[in-house]
Amino acid sequence: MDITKEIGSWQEARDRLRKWRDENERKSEDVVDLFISYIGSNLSKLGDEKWVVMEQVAIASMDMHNLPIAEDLIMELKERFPKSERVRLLQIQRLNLLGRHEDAMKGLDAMIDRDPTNSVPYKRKIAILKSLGRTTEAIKELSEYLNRFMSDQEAWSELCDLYLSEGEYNRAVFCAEELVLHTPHNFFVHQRLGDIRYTMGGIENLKLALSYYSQALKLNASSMRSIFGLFLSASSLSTNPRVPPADKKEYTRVVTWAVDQITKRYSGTNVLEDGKAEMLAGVFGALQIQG
Amino acid sequence: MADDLVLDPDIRVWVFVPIIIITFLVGIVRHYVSILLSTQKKVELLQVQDSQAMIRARVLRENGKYLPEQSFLMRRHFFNDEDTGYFKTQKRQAPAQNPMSDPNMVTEMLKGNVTNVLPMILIGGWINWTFSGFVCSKVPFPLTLRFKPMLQRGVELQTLDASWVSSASWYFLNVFGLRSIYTLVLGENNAADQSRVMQDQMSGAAMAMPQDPKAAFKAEWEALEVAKHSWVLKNADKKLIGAFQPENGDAHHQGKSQHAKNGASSAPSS
Amino acid sequence: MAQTIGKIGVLVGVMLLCHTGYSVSQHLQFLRYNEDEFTSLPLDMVLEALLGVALAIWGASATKTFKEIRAVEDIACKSYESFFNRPNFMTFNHRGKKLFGMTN
Amino acid sequence: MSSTPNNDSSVTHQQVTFDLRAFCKVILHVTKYPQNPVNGVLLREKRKSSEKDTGSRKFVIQDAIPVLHMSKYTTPMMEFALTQIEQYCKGSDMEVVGYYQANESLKDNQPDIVALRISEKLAESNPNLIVVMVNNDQLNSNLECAPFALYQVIEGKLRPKEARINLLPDEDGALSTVSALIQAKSYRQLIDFDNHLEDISLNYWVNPSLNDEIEQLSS
Repeated sequence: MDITKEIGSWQEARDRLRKWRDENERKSEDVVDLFISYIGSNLSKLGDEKWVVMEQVAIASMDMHNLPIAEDLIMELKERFPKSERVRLLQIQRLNLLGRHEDAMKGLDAMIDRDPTNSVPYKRKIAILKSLGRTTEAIKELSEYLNRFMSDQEAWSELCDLYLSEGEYNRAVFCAEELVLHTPHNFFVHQRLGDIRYTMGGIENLKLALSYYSQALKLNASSMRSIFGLFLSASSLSTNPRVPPADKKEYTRVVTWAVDQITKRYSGTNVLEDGKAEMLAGVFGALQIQG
Repeated sequence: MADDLVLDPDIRVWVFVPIIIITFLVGIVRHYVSILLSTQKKVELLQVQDSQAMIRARVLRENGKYLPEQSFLMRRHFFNDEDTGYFKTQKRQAPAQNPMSDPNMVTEMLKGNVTNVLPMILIGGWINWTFSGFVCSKVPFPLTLRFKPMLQRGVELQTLDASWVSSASWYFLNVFGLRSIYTLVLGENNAADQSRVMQDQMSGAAMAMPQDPKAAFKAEWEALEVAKHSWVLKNADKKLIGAFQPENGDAHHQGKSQHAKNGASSAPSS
Repeated sequence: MAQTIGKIGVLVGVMLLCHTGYSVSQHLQFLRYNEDEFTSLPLDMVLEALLGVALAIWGASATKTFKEIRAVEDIACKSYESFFNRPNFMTFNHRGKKLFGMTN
Repeated sequence: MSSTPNNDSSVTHQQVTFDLRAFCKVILHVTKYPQNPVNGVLLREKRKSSEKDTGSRKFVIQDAIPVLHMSKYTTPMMEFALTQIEQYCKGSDMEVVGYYQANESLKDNQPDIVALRISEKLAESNPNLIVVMVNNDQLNSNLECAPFALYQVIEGKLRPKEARINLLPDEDGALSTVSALIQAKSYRQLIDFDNHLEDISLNYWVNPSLNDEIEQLSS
């Protein structure tokens, strides 16, 4: 599982880093490990990609609280791009790391003054509020931010999580729906909306959850989370006394289908080999009775 | 029609090849000059806000079908309500009519001229002057007379076959033809530009600014007003089962043995 | 292995095409010297050109790995974590400080 | 050594003992996802009905099942995991006796609404459920004590529970083993329910390869 053993050369390491950059992975530990084992000594071979890699590693090493590496990299970037706002952001992140949140806030405010259309400093400010545990303030700021930058998906997603942590499900749903609007082909957003609707409970919400899980499954048939969600919402609908019997029949069909699918998935693997096949059956039984 | 014209090999060495080299090098210099001169386009916060609002309204129109009706109406209300709607309350000025009154615009135009038109005129004039009157190449296929003004600029000979190319025309052919070579040499805007990306900030803002926000808002308002909502996920679960049915046919039997065990558990609920 | 074969395919295909081009121009020249009318290309040249095109296309498609045309497939292989990763809202105030920290 | 008030119905355990395996899994889960909130459940072997015990019986936690590190605030995945775990316990004579959670933020070590909701649900079947909050602050790659704070569900609230935390086989042994595991990056082998969802062939309830590793290091 060790990433440095999995990868054999600096070219591979570079490709891996590039892939993670493109796919928006955090994986800070692996990034730092790769940097130490392969990239660090070969930085000059990266050509112009070098600077982006350095930024990536700087962030990852700050995430891993590996200050020496981060400081070296930021220093070098600073020398090369003395006026860059991106490097400025890195420096501010370093301040955060050192716990100098006030200074960081000031730096971000200055950046906003310089260019109010740059969305990043706003978001970083909100992140600082969040990390200090001032969630309500963060929510307020983020809503204000979203009044201006209405199609910032990252911010909608963040606001959704903040509302969830406050237990404000209706508002969280709103944010999750916003994500569905922006990327309807992404099954994650459907599944997440289904999760929230399921958590809220109640017949109407369960029905919606069922629909969104179905859509998620249609987009990606291999998503286990969606199929579990589909099963859970359908089975609690099918056992809900207030659901009319005709509908119940429909939901039971969905349940049967989901059970089939899940069983099929599990029988394709060998985790359940040693006498644990009943475990799954038991799971379905238990869930349906309680639902 | 036999070949009636033979070119001096010196024309190849001293006219044909130099023109290629000159145009190529000038192109590269121009590329770097334009990088030097380019400035980050300043955008106003309000513009960013407008463009993002437009995007959001558009996705609502296009993908609103994935939301339950209530949610759709709520959002439309946010944009379109007579009293409180976003498109109604946000008043925007119509843009300035005369672009010349905006000094930024003037410098932008000037820069465009300096990097594009000026070298064309200068180098073109110089080439015309230095290499005028040469016939320097021949295209390997016959052409009609209509091509004469295009390929034989600077050589006005009535009798010359249309497939001969004059030096001035050869220069223009190069200017336009070398573009793909530039992207090959200079890199499309990946490697060579990455350090530049680092230099400036990453702007999360969408760059497609509506030129005239007032008109754009009105258009979007209308589009949204007539947008019909139809909830496409209404029968998503049934469709899902239905859609999977054929493929699932044999799996169903396979799973039977296992299913039999949990059949007892799933059956009572029906 | 398939990659090398593909590359050879492209090479041979392109060479065939070049050769066809050359043959055609030779053929035309020949016609011109004999002052014959051009009617159609000889069959072998046409076949050679088609074969060259086919080889080059096959070879090019064998060397490259292709991206799924449906955006969904692209997302399906992304991890759940990456969907929830929001770099601009990242905070460092987490356990990593204590566990891996080199700052304290 | 005082016991919590209102405990006449529930049995107090003055000592909570973590077996090496349980302890290691909790710490490694927390280490594997330093940026995320994580949670999971704690197990012990079912006591035979014959040895009807009293409150003085040692409370030994034998194993832990790591569950989530993503989407902590929505319930469906947790619900499914808990049911699956319940079935696993039935099959292998174990019972769920505890719940552990570590919050995202370093300073925030209080149980939150999620901890309450899940532990309330678990307490339905086991009123003596203990809730372990991992103290992010006390974590270290070289642990000096078990970084846990114990809570108990009392009247719909999570109240701190005063009890000594014991580690097996002995305090130093357990701490040094877990530190060695962290240094050897063994946490990469740990599988939780979220990993299981990505690839259902991974076994999160037993974690066989991690168990082997723990075995190797401790012997």
